[in-house]
Amino acid sequence: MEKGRPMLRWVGILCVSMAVVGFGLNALGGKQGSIEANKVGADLITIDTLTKFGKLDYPVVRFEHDKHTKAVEGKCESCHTVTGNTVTAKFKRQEDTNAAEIKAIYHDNCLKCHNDTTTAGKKSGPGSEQCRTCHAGPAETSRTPIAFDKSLHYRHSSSKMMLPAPGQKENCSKCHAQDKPEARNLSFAENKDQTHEKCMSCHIEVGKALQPSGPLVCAGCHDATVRAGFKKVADVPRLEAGQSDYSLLMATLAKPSSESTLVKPASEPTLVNAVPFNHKLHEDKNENCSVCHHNASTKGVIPCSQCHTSLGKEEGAFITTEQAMHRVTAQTSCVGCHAQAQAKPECAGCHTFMGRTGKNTDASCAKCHVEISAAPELLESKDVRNNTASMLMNVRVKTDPEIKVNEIPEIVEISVLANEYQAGKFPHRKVVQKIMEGMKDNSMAAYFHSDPNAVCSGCHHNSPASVNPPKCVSCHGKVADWQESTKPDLKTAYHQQCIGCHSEMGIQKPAATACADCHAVKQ
Amino acid sequence: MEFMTLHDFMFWTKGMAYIGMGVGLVAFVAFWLFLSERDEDKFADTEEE
Amino acid sequence: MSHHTTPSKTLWTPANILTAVILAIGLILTVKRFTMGLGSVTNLTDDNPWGIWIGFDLLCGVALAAGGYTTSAAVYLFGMKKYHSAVRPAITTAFLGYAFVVFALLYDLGRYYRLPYPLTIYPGPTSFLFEVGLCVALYLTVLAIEFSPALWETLRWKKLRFWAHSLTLVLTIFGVVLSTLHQSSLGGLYLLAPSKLHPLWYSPYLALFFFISSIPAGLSMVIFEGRLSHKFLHHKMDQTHIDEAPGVTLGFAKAAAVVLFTYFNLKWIGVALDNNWHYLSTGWGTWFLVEMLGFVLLPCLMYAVAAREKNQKLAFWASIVTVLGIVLNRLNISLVAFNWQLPTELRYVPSWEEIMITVFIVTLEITVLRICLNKLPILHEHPEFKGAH
Amino acid sequence: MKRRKFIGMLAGAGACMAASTATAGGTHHFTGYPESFGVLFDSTKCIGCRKCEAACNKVNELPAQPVPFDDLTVLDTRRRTHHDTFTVVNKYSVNDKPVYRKQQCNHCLEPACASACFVGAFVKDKTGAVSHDASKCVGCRYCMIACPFEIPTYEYHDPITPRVRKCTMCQPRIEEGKLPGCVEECPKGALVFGRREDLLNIARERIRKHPNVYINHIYGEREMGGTSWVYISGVPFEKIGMREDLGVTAAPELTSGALSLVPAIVGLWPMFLTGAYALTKRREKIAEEEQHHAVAEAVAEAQAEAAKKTKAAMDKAEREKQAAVDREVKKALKEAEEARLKAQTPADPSEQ
Repeated sequence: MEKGRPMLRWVGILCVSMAVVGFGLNALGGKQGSIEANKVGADLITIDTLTKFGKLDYPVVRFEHDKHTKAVEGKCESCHTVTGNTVTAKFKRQEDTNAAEIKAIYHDNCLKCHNDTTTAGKKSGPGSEQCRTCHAGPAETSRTPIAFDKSLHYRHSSSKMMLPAPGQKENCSKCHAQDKPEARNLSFAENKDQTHEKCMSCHIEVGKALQPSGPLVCAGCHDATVRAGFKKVADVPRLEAGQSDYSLLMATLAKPSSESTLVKPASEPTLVNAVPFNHKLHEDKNENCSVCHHNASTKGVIPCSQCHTSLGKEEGAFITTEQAMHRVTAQTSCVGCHAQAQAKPECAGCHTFMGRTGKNTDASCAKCHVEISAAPELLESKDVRNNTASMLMNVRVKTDPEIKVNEIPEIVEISVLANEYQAGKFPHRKVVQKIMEGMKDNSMAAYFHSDPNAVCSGCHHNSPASVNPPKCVSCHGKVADWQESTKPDLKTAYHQQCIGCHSEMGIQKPAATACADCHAVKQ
Repeated sequence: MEFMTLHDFMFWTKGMAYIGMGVGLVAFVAFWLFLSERDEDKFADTEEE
Repeated sequence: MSHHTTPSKTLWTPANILTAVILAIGLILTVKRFTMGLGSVTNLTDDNPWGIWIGFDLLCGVALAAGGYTTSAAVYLFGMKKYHSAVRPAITTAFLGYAFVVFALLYDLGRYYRLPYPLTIYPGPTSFLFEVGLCVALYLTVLAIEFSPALWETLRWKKLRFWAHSLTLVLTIFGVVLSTLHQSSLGGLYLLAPSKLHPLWYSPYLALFFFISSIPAGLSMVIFEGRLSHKFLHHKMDQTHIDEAPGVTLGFAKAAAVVLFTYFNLKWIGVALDNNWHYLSTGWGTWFLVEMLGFVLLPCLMYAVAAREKNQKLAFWASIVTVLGIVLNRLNISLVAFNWQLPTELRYVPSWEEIMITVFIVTLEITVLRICLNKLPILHEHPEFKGAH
Repeated sequence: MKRRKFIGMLAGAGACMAASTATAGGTHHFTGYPESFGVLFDSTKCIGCRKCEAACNKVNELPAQPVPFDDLTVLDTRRRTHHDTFTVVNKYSVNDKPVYRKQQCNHCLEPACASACFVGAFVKDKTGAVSHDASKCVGCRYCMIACPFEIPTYEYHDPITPRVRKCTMCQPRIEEGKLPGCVEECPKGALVFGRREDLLNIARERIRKHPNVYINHIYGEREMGGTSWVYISGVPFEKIGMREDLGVTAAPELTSGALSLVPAIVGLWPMFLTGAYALTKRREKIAEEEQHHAVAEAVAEAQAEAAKKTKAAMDKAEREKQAAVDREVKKALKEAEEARLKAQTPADPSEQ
């Protein structure tokens, strides 16, 4: 057995090395967690508090809130500090002090509870050795932010649990840092934690009073399907915050002075470029003030131009007035918001095809921008401006463009390409009527399509709108030519128009691939 | 010689390299023979001993 | 090697009968493959164009035939005369190994009859496969000449025998050069498929890994075969072979230990260079560790102990583990970890016919080897040429 | 001894590490054929009508398919190219909306298949097409291993003349000034044929004009060093079965480093090995000489010893001879004396 002993020694060493490697893996590995990101309900929270203290040595924690709420029988205090009726959003602490401390707080409390539960013989979460069961990296959840729309706001403000403080008539201060709407300070909370503390504390309190109260589980607010079930108040009274119905948006004007180029003596009236704006209308059309007055929740309601100056400044993230009004990708800009509206099926048929950047022609600018004489009083008094705006708005044509039905060709036979398929019979009038119908009593559509042939140019594009536009074939060649690769050939053009429009407008029949439904197969 | 793609370039250069290798190997043997021709105890590519 | 090659009067030993059966089936399948196409016998698909005929017959075949260049280099270049008796068996197995690799290749190639194309009329120098083809062809020739003396001796063609022998040195050097190149190039083949080969196995060092691992593979085969022939062909061996055998085994064991150790370290550097650590905690990682610890580190230590304690038996077992390890590695790269992202139903599993043909080829090789060892002066010196090398 | 071999090996390894970083062209930079053609596929326009498949089948005179091309049920199963279908359209459901994706050879600017082929059967043509010459093909199927898009396919059923088959981008038609079959037949403009540069601009323009429709990525602009077919889509490409983890390294660059080592090895190994051999030889020689020397000395000593012995013997013999001579001389003298005395006595007694 002389030979055996050293052999054993070696095997021992091997085993140890294997063990070491095996142990090391837990620390090294774990990327596959993020490889398949599993989608879970609205209550799946990612605990990433430590990220603001620097690089993490483990992936962030996935935490299912509902599961834990259930485990502690809905006793918030078992995880959150509850003082009186206010609940702290943070776990077992008031504020984030430093990484080490927070880490300790989480590890000690989580693991302790898990261990206790296990020793109590109940099913429980992972212990100290299964790091990556909790540290599983970010996960995709179905959670979506809740938009506090007018209806919701009304239901809260009009709630009998929200009566104004004795001796006061307004109850804004129940939630907002203000007493009167005129204060126009919408600030509700600084951050997520504050928001949750405010909402939940109140919901709990009301709940304790055995009154119908707001949701306490994540899904209650953050699940789209649940929100869809919310009671909607049909006509919410306008929220009076001293705002004017009409306002005249103008580039900030220099005060009248000798060297001012903009304003000349009244003798020769100078024209300024202004946009009359119907504030009241937009209030109706939008969910709440914050849609346009974004950041209102923290900064209060302030004019756009305060942050978005003509040159841009830091408060406005260096977004100039021009961009703030016209950036098409922005939700809060005029053009962006109108573009959103074009995404509605009734509009998308034509507008998706036209693209979002639009045609920057004078005509399209003139839809909003008007040149008015910069009379001094206009510059001085706000009321004058507002009145001018209202006047300008009210002279605008907002009637649906009248197209005489009998002038619309009823059937257009498209035979120019007929080969393996017969000529297609295109129900032209039916299509136009369908489109018109989509724009019915929609003031925006009515205004922006007010030019009689505007609608036609949805299909008869790139040529001056007229009652009898040129034929498609006059631009689109019958045979494809790669040198014209930006311009589709005739067949492609037709199919793109018809099928594109149908799919955008969500018209199921005829299906895009049901060739014979539009043009019968030649026998 | 004009090459449009890296592949063409490699096709040519690597081909050249292979030819070079062949020549090099043969040359090396010849050179070795030349080098060790006069050694009294032949280092040459004859069998040992 | 077949297990009862004792000199039996009758040919009807179980081994021979088994061999005969396998060969018979093999021949039938051969006919099928060459008349009804690859598809008729293989499970190859458009997703998995290379099966075990490449993964095992080619990759493993070449790796395990590395004994030829390692041994001859050790003896002729590094002057380990005391291992001289190991050269001929090693060369023989290497020669047959390569011969049958090429033979197996004919089965796998769609147009086998065009095999000479790359080396003659249509060279494609950008391809590592061209590299492999060129070197294998040349090396096969080299081996043939190195092996031929055994033949000339039996035929007593003295002139040829001495001519062939006079080339020993240059052939050995060529052998090492060519082996280095095509052993590594086999790994180089997979450099082109980083998106298909699992990151743990893919590395810019692939070529280097294949070359280095081929050395212990070759040495292990020599040890392995040496021991077997010692057991079963004892009567064929002359005193020199019998006396030198232990020295060969232990010397090679030591060498193999060193190289395996290097290989083990380099593999980890490979992982480090691409920062693939996180994969180690996946299922693939476990499999990789099995290969690395169980089939590289373990045999390495076994060899080390064997060399330290002059324990031939252990060395023999180590050689088996090493050989298995090399086979595992080659199969991992060519089949297991290749196309790892494909859904299971699209992964490749060899058909029984493919396996059968592989078995057939291996059996054929062993049979030929047996005949050579029995009929040719390989395990013993030819009486008329004693000490003539 | 082994150790030296091992050192040699490390040297080789060192060389590998050094050169594996070297790029093939050095300072050379290749931008592909100028004005080469390509096709832009716009997945937002594709309606999955399989007209392109039908056209491809027709212009390439491929065998008739079991399922007719107007049967769209096949779209529900995942399909790939085969020896008798150079292009397939697959349907993917992304957020419950069908998205279609056409699959065919992407005609890489630096084709992996060409770089893999050991008979140079693949050629990147100035038209942009990557063509395969079956008359050279040996059937090793390495191209299929190499292709990151899994495009080349094989006629496994053919025992004698199996071919590698793939989309040709209709190179012959292009040379006649016609469009590729699939592009010509596409009713929806999902396929646009043109100079690759123009196509990239069209793609960028569409993305710019429809920021809400497209994701901002032109697939094939840089993937695997760029492809002649480029793609834009409304959904992330990996959601429609296009791998986004291929990287932007052109295939030849993957092997050029290692390939450039081959000559290095051919150059270095003989040097190392003959060196090793020479050292071995020298060592043996020295050993030999030492042996000779030892033997010589031993012999010399033996001789000296022998010489001494003989000398001693001779001296002894000499001495004995001398002694014998002396003895004889003395004896003779003695006798002579006695004789003289005897003669004197008789003459002296009468006189008395």
